[in-house]
Amino acid sequence: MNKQRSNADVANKKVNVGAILGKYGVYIALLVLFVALSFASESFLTVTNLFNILKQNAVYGILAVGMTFVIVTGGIDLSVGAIVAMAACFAAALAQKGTTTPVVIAMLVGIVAGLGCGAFSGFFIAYAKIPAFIATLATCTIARGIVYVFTDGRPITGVSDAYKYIGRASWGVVPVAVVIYAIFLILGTFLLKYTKYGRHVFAIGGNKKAATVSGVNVEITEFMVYVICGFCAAFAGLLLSSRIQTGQPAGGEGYELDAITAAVIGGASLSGGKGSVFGSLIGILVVGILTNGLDLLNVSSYYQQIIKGVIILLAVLADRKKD
Amino acid sequence: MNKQRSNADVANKKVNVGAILGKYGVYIALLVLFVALSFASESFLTVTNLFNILKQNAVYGILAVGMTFVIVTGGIDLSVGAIVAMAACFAAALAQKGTTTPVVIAMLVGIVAGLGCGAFSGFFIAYAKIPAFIATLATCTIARGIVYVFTDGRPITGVSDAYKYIGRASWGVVPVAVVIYAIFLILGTFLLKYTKYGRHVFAIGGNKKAATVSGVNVEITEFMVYVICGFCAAFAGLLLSSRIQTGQPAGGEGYELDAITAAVIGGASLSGGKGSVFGSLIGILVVGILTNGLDLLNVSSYYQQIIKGVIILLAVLADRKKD
Amino acid sequence: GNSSESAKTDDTVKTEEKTENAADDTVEKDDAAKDTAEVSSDGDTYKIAWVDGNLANESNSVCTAAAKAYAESITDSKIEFTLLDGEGSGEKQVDQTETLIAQGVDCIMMQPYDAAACQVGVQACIDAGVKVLVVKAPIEDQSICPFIGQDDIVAGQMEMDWVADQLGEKGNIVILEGPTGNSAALNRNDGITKALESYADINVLYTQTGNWNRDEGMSLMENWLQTGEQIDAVVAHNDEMALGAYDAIADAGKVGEIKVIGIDAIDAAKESVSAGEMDATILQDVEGIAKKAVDVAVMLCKGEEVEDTYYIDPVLLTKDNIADYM
Amino acid sequence: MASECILEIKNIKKSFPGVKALDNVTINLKRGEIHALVGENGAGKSTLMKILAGIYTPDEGEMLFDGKPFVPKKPVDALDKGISMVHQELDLVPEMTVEENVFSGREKKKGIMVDKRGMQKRTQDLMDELGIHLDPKDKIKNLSTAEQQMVAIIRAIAFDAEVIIMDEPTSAITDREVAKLFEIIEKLKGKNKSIVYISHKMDEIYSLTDEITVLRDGQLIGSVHTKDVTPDELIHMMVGRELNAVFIKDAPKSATYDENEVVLKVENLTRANEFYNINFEVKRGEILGIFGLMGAGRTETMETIFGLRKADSGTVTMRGDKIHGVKAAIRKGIAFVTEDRKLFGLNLIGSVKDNITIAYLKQVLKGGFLMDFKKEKATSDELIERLKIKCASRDTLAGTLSGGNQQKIVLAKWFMGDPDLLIMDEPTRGIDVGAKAEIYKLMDTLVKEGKSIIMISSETPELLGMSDRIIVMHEGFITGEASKNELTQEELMAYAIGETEKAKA
Ligand SMILES: Nc1ncnc2c1ncn2[C@@H]1O[C@H](COP(=O)(O)OP(=O)(O)OP(=O)(O)O)[C@@H](O)[C@H]1O
Ligand SMILES: Nc1ncnc2c1ncn2[C@@H]1O[C@H](COP(=O)(O)OP(=O)(O)OP(=O)(O)O)[C@@H](O)[C@H]1O
Ligand SMILES: [Mg+2]
Ligand SMILES: [Mg+2]
Repeated sequence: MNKQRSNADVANKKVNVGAILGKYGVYIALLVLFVALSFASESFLTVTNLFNILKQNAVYGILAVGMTFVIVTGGIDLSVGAIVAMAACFAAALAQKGTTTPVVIAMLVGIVAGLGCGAFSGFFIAYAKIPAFIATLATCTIARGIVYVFTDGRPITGVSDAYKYIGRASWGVVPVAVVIYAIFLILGTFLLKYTKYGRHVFAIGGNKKAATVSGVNVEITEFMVYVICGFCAAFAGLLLSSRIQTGQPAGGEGYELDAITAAVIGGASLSGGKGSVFGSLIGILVVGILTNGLDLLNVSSYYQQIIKGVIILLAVLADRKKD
Repeated sequence: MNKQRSNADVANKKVNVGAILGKYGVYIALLVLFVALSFASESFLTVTNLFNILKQNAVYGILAVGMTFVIVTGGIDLSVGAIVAMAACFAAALAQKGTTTPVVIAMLVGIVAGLGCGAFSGFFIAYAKIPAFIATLATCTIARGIVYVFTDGRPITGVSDAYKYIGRASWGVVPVAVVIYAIFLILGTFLLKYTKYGRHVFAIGGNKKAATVSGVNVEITEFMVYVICGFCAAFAGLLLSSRIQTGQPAGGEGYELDAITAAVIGGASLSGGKGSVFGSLIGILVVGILTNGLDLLNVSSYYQQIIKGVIILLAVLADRKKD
Repeated sequence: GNSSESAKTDDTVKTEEKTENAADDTVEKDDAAKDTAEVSSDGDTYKIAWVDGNLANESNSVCTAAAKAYAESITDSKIEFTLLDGEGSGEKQVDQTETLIAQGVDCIMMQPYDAAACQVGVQACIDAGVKVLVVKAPIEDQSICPFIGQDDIVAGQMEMDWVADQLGEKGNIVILEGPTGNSAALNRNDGITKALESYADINVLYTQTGNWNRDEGMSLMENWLQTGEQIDAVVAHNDEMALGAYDAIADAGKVGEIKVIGIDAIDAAKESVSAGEMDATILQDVEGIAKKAVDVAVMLCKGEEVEDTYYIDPVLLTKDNIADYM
Repeated sequence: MASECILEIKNIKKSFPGVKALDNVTINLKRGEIHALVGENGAGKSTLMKILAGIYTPDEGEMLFDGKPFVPKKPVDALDKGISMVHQELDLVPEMTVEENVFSGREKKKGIMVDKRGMQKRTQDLMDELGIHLDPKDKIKNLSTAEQQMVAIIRAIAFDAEVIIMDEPTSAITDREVAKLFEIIEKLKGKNKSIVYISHKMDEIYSLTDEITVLRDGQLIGSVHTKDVTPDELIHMMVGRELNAVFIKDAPKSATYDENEVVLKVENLTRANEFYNINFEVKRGEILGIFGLMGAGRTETMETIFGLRKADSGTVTMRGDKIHGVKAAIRKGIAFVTEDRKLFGLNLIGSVKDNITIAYLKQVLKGGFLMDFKKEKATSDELIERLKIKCASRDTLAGTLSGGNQQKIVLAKWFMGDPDLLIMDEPTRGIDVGAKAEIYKLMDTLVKEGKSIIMISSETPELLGMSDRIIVMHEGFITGEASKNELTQEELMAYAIGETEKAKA
């Protein structure tokens, strides 16, 4: 019901406040958080720390970009954590010190693995009409199993120095990882907002049947969304493994929840048809800044959990005057 | 689109097979699994082992009963794992050897904690209109944080002998835990299928707006669903802690996914309006029997994951000719 | 997540007491052993099963692989070796134990993910007359069956003592903890805490869980480093987190200013120590543990007398002795 | 004693962000009265009724029920007072059965269980009374739009309501059901119940109602006795200007009509249980009408032609090319205005603009995949203007528009493509008198440009007025075909109920 209009010449003022809160709730929450932490901890508001936050969250951020596409179609992808591990392990295994395989090839193999997983989920969801939850959960277990078989449960170390570049290098104060994340944000926004494909993604998320009738190729659109998400997850995996110079078979566990949370805090609706790539950045920042701040304030991890739960609730609460 | 009429006098046989598969897919999958495992492993088809499977899955089963209610409304509850831990730790702390607190009181405290968590989520979802995913995720982190603070991260052991009853005792060959699970199944089915409340649960899951308009109290119905789920989770927590005679602060992690998977394999739709308590039993059995069988066949856990993923996909595939 | 989860609840003195207490039970156990031996073994075939806490853990995966290889290499009796994975859940391990009992194995080697839950699994074995032993980390009340493994409290103490020694018993440290509620993490932490009691001038600036993960260890260290506070050493509950912390230190250009120590002596950590990066790690001889465990299991199957506790001592590895362990 | 007026609505105001939906509206509803509420699309009729039903709360104003203040906060409050409503947008639960929907929220109990059998029986009785043949155990999702509308009507009359609000209850059903419905309404009136009846169909208003209230742009224009006002006067009150209400096509056949140029050819199309052996052709410049009773299979046939359903056998050829699949159909120049706008027509959480352009995005692209926002805005603004869609802006969410305006979006979407063949299934559902004329004019323009139209309609005047030729379907078979001058309303009906077929046999 009470959906609000964006360009309203609002009649009474009470509604106005509500509308602003509704529209900018998360941003306001983010701002409050930011200011509060700047006062609470001296170390928070420094250039290093801010880039630090971005760098540490680039992996989640890239996942959230892909996840946003999936969520806008009304889907969900629980396999991204496993894809992270798969891409990381495959690439790390190929990018060993002393081998002749160029790092780029190793990374490409990781990416292809991610695309493959995404296509696998996408096929079952778009063509076999299996609920996304189940299909991606299955992809998750299968991918994780394959990684364990491949690595025999042991981390893959000994990667070449070149492999460390994307995760560890910096251009001046700006970490390469942050630049990569920025590229994902820009490309993601572009694809979702400015292209025909993006329109189709929103259309099938809003009403799949109506989209079909309007001639949208629902199957391909839906399929591609999981491929995109798989791509992002694989790239996130490369970044992660480059950062820690290891392919961790158990890595990335639970990252799906972080990515989904970021997208939803950023305004995406799990019932589809709503969401933005930029919003996912806001979601990432809310959680990332909070974690960083609480770490700097040396809050025990027990209490951190309680505080994080409450703040996420408040951030979304401020945002959800609408539905 | 291609909706099939249930009462169609189907003209051609091909459709008929599809319809049967569609209607009984999971059951057939379960049967196939059962027969295959009976042949593959001698130890599988014994009374002890079958009760064993039920007993081991009673905890997940009870969670899935509660989860079914939530899913039928179109919601999701990610906090059940944390509630399991909370109820377990609170009750175990009170039911220490040598204290005078009766075990029943200790368990009641655990249950109340679960109801509280459910009410907390329910409030934010039903009244503050926060997406269930976020609200229950927040409840999850908060509850888990509280449990860690309460236990200081250490398991609570030394529970009295009486506390062990529900989780470990047997009536003849029938474990008490299985009887309890059966009671949950019966009560759950009754509530969901034969009462006014159950109808309202389906109504709000099927079309919330229509339900509101026809006078269903959407808020209370939705609120109560999380309370029910919290209740089930708390009870599952008691059963778990009684079974392992410990309150584990980190216990129950990831159980929400198992519960959701069971409900969905059993035919519940995450977009709401569909699902049954009995179906969740089927889901529990598919996963439980599979795990048990693979363990008996001594399949390496890495390959188990791959196989499980594939089988879950096939089970649901057989079931989803419809949507 | 990665680390070994070996632990022992009590210190050595207590264990000796237990040994005596447990003596009475031995007779009973032997009877049970004979019963099962009669039922299940035709000739010299023994079904032994390893119930692992979490095979996604490197140390465990190495340990079980060693156990399996060793069991297969035994020739004087035929061993059927089953390996199950609790996937990081004590309850699952209990389930699996029950399944194994139903299947009629001769001996179960329990590698507990959590001490309390696995207590129940071990008890179930004893109740059903199945031989059982515990590997790597003890269960809650370890007096009821034999234990083969390392003492995590000692490991924690050893790492803290070494750091204190390096710092001249004074300075600021940060601690990277294992996952909340994990037995190994709890025991290592207890060891560290106990050691710290004797160093009044060592100040714990930050302590936070890195969940055994290298990236979480790195992120935490990055955060702490850029506060500008003086940090003299990182004491990590495992090597992965220590390696992550080292990377953060390297990125911050502070190599050499901060001591880094971990536990487990995983390959990457050994390499790091030998390359002069990380300062030290503590070796858990998981392969030794694995072999010992299989030996004891076979002895139990044969109804032979076994000891209550077999400790494989942790070894401190630094640049000085690392070469011997590569 | 009870007051003469069961309901008094006084000075109600209601604003939505950007729109003043109701401004100072006052209406009195007497006992035993059938009160029409009329006005253009977006005039505020549904909003006012939703306020009565407790779905919206008014910004200002008061209501009296039976002389006592009535402040419904939730739908239950209104239902408890005995106010029930047939909603314009069919609000049923698709996964639930007819009986479950009828009794939703007001389930009968037997002990602590629901009295399923009792409710099924009551549902069956009501359906018998209305002359519809459904099983109370049928799921709503398996029913046609018309059948769903009947269920919604049953739900409103199933309980002994004092006031029944019917918001365009006949928009999807055929004359036969309308007649049944009117009988029931009269019966209710006889029991001194009051009815608020919203409709855009003049004949219904005149044959049924006692009193008419007219709204325009949220303002009350006035209340009059039905017998005191002529249709022209009434239309004038609604639109505020003179209007040639009934659009008459200039010529029987458009100048571009070419009998020899077949645009669409359907041969032996069959889908078991839905329709059999459908054969017909659509010529260039022709408007082909399709008539039939509820459940005759018209919608299914068209959905199959458009590629939404797969035929068991038979072929569909468009200008000589076989088509299968929606995309191919659209590429070949076919467009399809669906019957159920909410389910198949619109993305309710998308903007008006997004909804209009989705089917022909390629027209507003640059470089093949990049959105040309400027062009998109211009195109959608032009269509909003052409169809007079009442919305605050092109960025308004489609779901917040009035029913008739939502229907116009669906039309706009397909007009944008300038299709060669436009299939329209109940195209004027919920559209007001003035806008109807506009739409007829647009259809006329299309055929004049040499395009063709298939029009399904249950409104005989519209069908007879617009079509060049009419096909009649009965239970999945084509039972008659004639050019429109050869047909009377009665003959049409005779074909539709299958009598002629029997005669032939
Ligand atoms: N929930 C809402 N949010 C915003 N605007 C709304 C909402 N509901 C209605 N409106 C606006 O209020 C006005 C009146 O709409 P209403 O549905 O009452 O019209 P109506 O008279 O029923 O028209 P129709 O004949 O097309 O059904 C319209 O401009 C509509 O866009
Ligand atoms: N989605 C569906 N699934 C199953 N059966 C359906 C479905 N839609 C319609 N039907 C059934 O098919 C038959 C034909 O319906 P259809 O909608 O084609 O009729 P129609 O001629 O268009 O008439 P109207 O639209 O006025 O009801 C009806 O009996 C209806 O119950
Ligand atoms: Mg209306
Ligand atoms: Mg129709």
